[in-house]
Amino acid sequence: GPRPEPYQCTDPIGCVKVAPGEPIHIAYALVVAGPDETLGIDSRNGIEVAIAMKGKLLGHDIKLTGEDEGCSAEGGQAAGTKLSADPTIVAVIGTSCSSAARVAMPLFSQAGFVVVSPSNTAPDLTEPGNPNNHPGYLRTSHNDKVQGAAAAKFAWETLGVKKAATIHDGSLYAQKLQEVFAEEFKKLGGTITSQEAVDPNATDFKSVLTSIAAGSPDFIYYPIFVKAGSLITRQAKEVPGLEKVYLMGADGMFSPDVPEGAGDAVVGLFLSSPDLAAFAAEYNSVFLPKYKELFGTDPISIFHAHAYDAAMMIFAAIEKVAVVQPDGTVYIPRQALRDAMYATKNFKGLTGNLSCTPTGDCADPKIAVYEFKTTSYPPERIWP
Amino acid sequence: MAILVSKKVTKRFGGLEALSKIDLEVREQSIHSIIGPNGAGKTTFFNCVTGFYTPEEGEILFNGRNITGLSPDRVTHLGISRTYQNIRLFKNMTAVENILVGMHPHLKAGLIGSVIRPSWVVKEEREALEEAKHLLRFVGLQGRGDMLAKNLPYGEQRRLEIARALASRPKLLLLDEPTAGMNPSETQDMINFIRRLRDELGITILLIEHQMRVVMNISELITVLDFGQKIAEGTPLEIQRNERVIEAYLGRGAASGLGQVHASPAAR
Amino acid sequence: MLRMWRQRVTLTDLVIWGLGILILVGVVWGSIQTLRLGKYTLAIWYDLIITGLALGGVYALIALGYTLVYGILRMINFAHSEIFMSGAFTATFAADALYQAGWWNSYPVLSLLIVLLVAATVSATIAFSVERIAYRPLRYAPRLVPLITAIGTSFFLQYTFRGLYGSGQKGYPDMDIFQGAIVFGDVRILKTQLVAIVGAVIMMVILFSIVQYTKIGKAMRSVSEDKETAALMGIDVDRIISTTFLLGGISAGVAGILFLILFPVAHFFMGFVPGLKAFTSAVLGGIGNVPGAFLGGVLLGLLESVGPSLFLDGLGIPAPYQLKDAIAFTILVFILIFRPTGILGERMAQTKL
Amino acid sequence: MQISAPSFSWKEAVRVGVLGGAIAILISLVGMVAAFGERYIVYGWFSMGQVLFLAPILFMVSLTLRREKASTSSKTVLHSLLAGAVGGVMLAVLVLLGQVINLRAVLVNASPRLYGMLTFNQGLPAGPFVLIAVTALLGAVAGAYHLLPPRWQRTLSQAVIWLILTGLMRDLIMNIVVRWRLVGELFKTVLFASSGLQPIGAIVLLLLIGGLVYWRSGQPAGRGFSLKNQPPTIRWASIAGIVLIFLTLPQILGVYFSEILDNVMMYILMGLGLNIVVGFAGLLDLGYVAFFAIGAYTMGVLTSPELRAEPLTYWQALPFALVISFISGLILGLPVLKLRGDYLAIVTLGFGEIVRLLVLSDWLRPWLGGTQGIQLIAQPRIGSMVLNTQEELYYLFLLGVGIILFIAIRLKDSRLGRAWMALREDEDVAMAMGINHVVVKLLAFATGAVFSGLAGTIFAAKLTSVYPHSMNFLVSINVLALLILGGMGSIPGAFVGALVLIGAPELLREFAEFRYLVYGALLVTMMVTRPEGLWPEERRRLELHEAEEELKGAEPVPAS
Amino acid sequence: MPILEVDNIHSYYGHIHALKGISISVKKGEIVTLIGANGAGKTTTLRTISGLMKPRHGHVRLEGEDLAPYKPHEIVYKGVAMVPEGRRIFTRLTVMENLEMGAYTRTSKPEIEQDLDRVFALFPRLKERRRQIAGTLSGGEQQMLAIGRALMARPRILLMDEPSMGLAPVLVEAIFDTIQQINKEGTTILLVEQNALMAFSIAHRGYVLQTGEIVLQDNAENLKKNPMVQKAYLGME
Ligand SMILES: Nc1ncnc2c1ncn2[C@@H]1O[C@H](COP(=O)(O)OP(=O)(O)OP(=O)(O)O)[C@@H](O)[C@H]1O
Ligand SMILES: Nc1ncnc2c1ncn2[C@@H]1O[C@H](COP(=O)(O)OP(=O)(O)OP(=O)(O)O)[C@@H](O)[C@H]1O
Ligand SMILES: [Mg+2]
Ligand SMILES: [Mg+2]
Repeated sequence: GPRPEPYQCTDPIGCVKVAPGEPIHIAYALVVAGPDETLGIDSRNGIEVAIAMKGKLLGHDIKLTGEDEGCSAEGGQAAGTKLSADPTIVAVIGTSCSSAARVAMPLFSQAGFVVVSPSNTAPDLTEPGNPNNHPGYLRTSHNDKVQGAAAAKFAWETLGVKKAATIHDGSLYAQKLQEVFAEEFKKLGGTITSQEAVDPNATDFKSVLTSIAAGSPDFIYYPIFVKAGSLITRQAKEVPGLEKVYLMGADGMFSPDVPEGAGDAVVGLFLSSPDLAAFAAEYNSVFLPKYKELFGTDPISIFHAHAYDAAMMIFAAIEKVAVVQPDGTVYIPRQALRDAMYATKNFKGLTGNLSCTPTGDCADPKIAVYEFKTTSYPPERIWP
Repeated sequence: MAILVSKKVTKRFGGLEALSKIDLEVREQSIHSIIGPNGAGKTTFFNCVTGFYTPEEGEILFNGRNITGLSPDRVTHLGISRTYQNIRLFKNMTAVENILVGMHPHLKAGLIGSVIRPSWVVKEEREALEEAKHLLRFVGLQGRGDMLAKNLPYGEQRRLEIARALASRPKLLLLDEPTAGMNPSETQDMINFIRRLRDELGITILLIEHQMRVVMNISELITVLDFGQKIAEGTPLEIQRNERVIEAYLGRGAASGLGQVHASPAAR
Repeated sequence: MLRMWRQRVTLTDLVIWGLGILILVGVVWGSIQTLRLGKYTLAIWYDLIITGLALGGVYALIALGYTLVYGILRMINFAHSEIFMSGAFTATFAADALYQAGWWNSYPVLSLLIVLLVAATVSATIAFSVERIAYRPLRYAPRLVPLITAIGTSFFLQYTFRGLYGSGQKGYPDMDIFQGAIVFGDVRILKTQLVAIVGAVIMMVILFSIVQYTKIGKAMRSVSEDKETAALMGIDVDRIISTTFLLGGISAGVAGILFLILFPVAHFFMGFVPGLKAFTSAVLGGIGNVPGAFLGGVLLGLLESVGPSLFLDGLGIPAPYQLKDAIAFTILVFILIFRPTGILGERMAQTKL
Repeated sequence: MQISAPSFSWKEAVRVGVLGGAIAILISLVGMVAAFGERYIVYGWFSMGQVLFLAPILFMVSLTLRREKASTSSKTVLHSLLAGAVGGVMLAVLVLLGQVINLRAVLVNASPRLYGMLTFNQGLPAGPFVLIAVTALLGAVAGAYHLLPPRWQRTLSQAVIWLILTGLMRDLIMNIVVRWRLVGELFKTVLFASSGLQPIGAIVLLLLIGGLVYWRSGQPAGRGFSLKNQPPTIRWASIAGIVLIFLTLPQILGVYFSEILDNVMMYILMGLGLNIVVGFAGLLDLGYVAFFAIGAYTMGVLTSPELRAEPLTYWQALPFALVISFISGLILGLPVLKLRGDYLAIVTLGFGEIVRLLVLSDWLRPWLGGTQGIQLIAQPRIGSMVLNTQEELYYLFLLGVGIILFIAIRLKDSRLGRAWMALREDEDVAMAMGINHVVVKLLAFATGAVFSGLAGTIFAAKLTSVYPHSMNFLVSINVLALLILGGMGSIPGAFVGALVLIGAPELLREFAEFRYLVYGALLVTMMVTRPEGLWPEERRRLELHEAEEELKGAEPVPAS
Repeated sequence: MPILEVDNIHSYYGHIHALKGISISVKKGEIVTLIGANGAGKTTTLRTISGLMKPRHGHVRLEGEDLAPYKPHEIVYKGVAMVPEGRRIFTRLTVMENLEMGAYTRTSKPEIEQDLDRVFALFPRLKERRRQIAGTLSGGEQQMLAIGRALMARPRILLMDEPSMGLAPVLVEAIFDTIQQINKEGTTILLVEQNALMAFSIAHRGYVLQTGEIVLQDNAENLKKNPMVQKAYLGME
């Protein structure tokens, strides 16, 4: 037959060529080892679910490799250096932690990758003009500003509380969220009785809660992660003076492990999270069973759905921009892929209706608040 | 002239008075022995002199200077050096290194000097090494210098300990049972050796010993302690005849046996 | 007398004492400020103290394991925290099974015994094997070498359990008999807390009696000092050491259960922080000393619980509980300055010369 | 008296099989087998996952065989076959058990995927039998292998080990060779598949390495090459060669390996420092990360425009950082002067935690950045060039290591070094030798602190940011572990230890979440097999040989 | 048949060949002494007998039974006790507990009590200091404790490594009296001594060790008269 015209790559930052029989290579840079590993492993599981559900992409297998980023700057650098040396990688899902992203992103960006983070929340990463904002970076997780403000609004308007206390765990995520919350809450006219911090690996929070109780707040906001979050939820009920106080976390605690760890005390706990209303059905009926089938457990942390969405967004964008040759060879122009990613509109994800801003914030800006009415997961959506 | 004077030194451990009001004078260039039953407080006295223990009462003068309560390193700097009843060498260092550590007080290189190693440090190190080898030869350990101290046989460890003590160029050397675990012939060597220390190096020696052939042979003066008290003091002959000492310490047999040793040709 | 004192006291002593006094002044000043502010009512102080005691009880229990092993091998068994974790983690599965079967609240005592048995067996077995594989071959190696194998073992155990059970957390079912609180006037103590404190005391007394008064205990102390000579007495050194590890393992298992009663979640990393704290407690009390471990644990628990509120709050330091470990360690330094071998440590540092 | 080695009996075979099977089950249930199911060694043929569950059985069998004395050949093969089969049966039981009860409720990795892996995807009735057959066969092979002459044994084992390593390290090797176009293409098309080796490549490799080993083992045993025995020209040439290699290393290896090298060197820096504190002076320091943090944070505070209106440059800030590290060494040293052994360990550990907690705290956030860390830290400039890539920073590390190495070597054989060692051996006696333990100990702490602080400054510059999370306990543990692994008190040991403990795990990044598991197991294995360390400290010979001549004439009981 | 037979043993410390073919035999009821210079290998011999070191070649037999398969603590159960060189008492235990440890292999309470009385009769000083932590005893007191502790095992054969080291002359006499007394009561004794004169005065037979080899063996009387022994070990010229 007639020989096909060899594809000429005109993309300013190059193309990835995937020969027939070769897989399309996606990488992850998540924290998958060490004390913070549940965060990253859960996200990676989310990606694997996406790959399993997708099957083949443009007739090619999808290959997932990756690196531990250790939830630290140095880990980010190691992972960034290693991955950016591999030209077959099309896109990276990661990082788990903002500190790693700040160091790894310049390397990824330089290598021409598309990077989608399921869990970075630090505002600077997508702030236009900020030195930490790099081309190719997107995220399906929330910018802290959105969620913290929403929580403040909910507390002030819906619950009508006047005095609030916050707790963070020393992570960038929690520290920023509670800071935004506190600012917003004060702006609305509320009082912050105390802003405490705890060690995420500690188990006894009764003393800190007792000390918080001394300021007699009506509301405690602790946008932290599952382990400490569930223990705080539980122990707050045991501290005199806090029995009636409203408790609220953020999407960092949106996990079945929270009722597992908190027991009956979880009833009444509020969580802010992206509005799952439209998609929760699919999450429960399709995603969770697949997850359980593949990994034998329920999700162990919270950003699996974000990672799933990140992967699916990438697949969709690849399908959109890839040039498929008659022999099955696929060319993926890198800049075009980036553009396609940034142009994502109304993508139906598990975490909402995703549309990306030009600087890469793709999360659904609608925040909802959920409440555990019983000890069963997931909680009920009650606001707005 | 007395090089070491102790005035009413008292040391207590809980209820036990290990030393009570000990008065002692060690004459310069003499060999002075302390004997006494086990637990009499001899080692405790050494520990008080060298600064390991601070006596509750009394004072200790060295060359007229009050050294009561000085820390051990300062006492050493003043010129007192010692050996231990249970050998305490730096086990994982070689023999030469043990001696070099002993020279610590009169070497000068500090942190900067050690790193930059100017010519005076190089010279100092070279001379120290020479002196160490000399000391090894002096105690009969030539050729053993690069062995780890812990691998030396017992007797050689004893001698190495003395060499290490000598390395600090002491004016007063305290020997705590230097011949323990030696057979009579080795003991004889040690006797000669101690004499040489005094005669050739001019070091004053304060000695704790249980072997009477050593004590009676070389001491100019003997102090006897019992239950922390000084019960007698005098020349070897006086002590041998002292009823109280015989009773508490020498025992009848040994006292008579002593004559035998004296009569032996080894004694001078 | 005065002159003697002057000769003995060096510049460094002065600096160290100065440091001690500085810490003391900081602590006292902070406390005064806090108390003057009056933010905390008496009831709150009681609460903090009780919380501290319960937490301290758990620390103390884990610390006992450290101290036992230290006492005999003069080594810090870094893997002990993982032995604690293994018992606790396994217990959650047993407890869950019992809960599913409906026994948990209908036969609470029996269930508790079963869970205790499971936890103690698992942790004792692991403790025993760890000694056999990672420590015994190194019995005559330099002191720091087994420390490193202990660290290696610790990683290995952590990640083995992670691999086996997954890295999520596992809840431990509440038991009805431990629900609720006992109130004496202003003092309110949760039953779970009471169980932790009493459990720790009982365990401490048992272990202390074993070490101090039984033949095995004396053999343990002999072995600790001089293995060769102990063997010359007819003591089977290997067996005594294994026994010690078994005891340590059992106490870790019990600690695991008490821990779960207080903080009912288990995960593979749960051993690390309590382990570190317990190790600190053991040292604080005088490592190698059983009552010392207990005292150290309780003191540390109290410091962590009461310290930040008492010392820092009044000084206007934000988020004082973030610094609770810093306080604990500062006080530790303070105590060790004046008692270099811990509160109840042997004053035998003066070895015979 | 010889204790006869237990001969390999039926009972022993079963015991070995059970043990091997148990290890294989553990590895399977921990999740490694399934996770590496797609990591091919030889593409389409066998994967790392299979190696992981077959190797323990094979290993146990051959380990026992090696200890065995006399036995007839057929019996050996038969016994090892049995041992292998027993191991296989244990795994098969696991598979079958998994069909009957839901093991997964407790053991998350008992997945259908694992069962598939274990049964070579042969489905249920056949699978377990295939498994047992394979393990039995492997056992028999191990037995037969044992009967081979040593030369063939070596050939076979080395070829297989290298095959597995090459297959496993595919990505790393490609990472280096892609930059040499031709070789890269060749490797990519002939040797490697998209995962692991091409079957043809594997056969070629097997023959190549096998042949090489076979040929080498036929050569007369070459004497070890020692620099000391060479004439000066060769000696200098070799040293120059080594220096040259060190200088060009980043160019040869590329950016990723430079990153690894940078990390290794950073740990060497800290290792040399801690070696002074722990190795020389015997002061067990578990909070060594504190000084690293102090160095890094001083650099951050002084050079980041986030915290200062007029930030300093790297070189301007460096002396401050070092001086502050030195002072903090003294500050830690003072209160712990009287403490010994493990009391010291816990206080230093506490010091490390205090420093971490302080930099993390909200209290000091206005000055130290708190959780958010410090960013935009200056990188060193030389002239107009900014050292900012991993390759360039390598030279900064190299310079640092060079200087520190010189200092460490000089200190070791000095008056101060001896004083440290004396203190380590016996503190009371050292004092009685006139050593001022206060000064000497403080110097040890402070010198160690400076080395670590230096490492911290380069670390900060390398990342241009510091976070409290980087300053955790694990760093201290790592440094201590590398020292002891290398050989306590030994300077070359610090290099070897860092290479093995920091470098090798970087290469094992493949193992991702199993990294710590493997790390822990290796740490135990290495220490148990070589407790003195990989490169133990050697005592310098000072008296030299002249004296040994004298000794020959000396009496066994030398009299003075 | 000798109760204890050491048959051509070779022992090593790493590469150091410390014993080069030592053979000793001790008959029931004897006191046999081992003398030799520092480093001759006396201690090594005793350590090899008690199982603390395993010989690379040769055998140690107790009443004909080879001790090779036994661990040190099992050898104690067979009736071999040792007073180790340098005392090696348990410094953190009390005097009383040290003595109890000596009787670790024994079960009969009254017998232990009886032996305790015997030890206290022998060393009244120990009785005074029953409750004291052993580490704070003086050197000599520690030596008494070490001997007392070994006696508490009521051994059939007692190995003593320089029991008179560091003791006051009165005590040395007493110790040697005690040794004889113990022996008369039926305990066989293998005694390593530096105080050769004293040793010969109570021993039946003796061996002379030099750099890991036996160079002389004879009955005590003859050894005492041997010129070589006189010169090297008795300090006579
Ligand atoms: N650190 C201490 N704590 C308590 N008691 C002690 C201490 N050191 C020594 N003693 C006691 O003080 C007394 C004197 O002991 P010292 O060691 O000085 O005796 P000595 O004369 O050297 O005896 P020996 O000749 O046996 O060595 C002894 O009874 C001993 O038990
Ligand atoms: N732990 C050891 N390591 C290496 N060599 C040793 C060790 N112990 C003893 N030796 C060597 O073995 C030889 C015999 O030593 P041993 O202790 O048996 O002598 P000894 O006759 O008991 O001497 P002493 O009278 O000094 O006690 C000596 O050369 C000694 O250096
Ligand atoms: Mg004494
Ligand atoms: Mg000896």
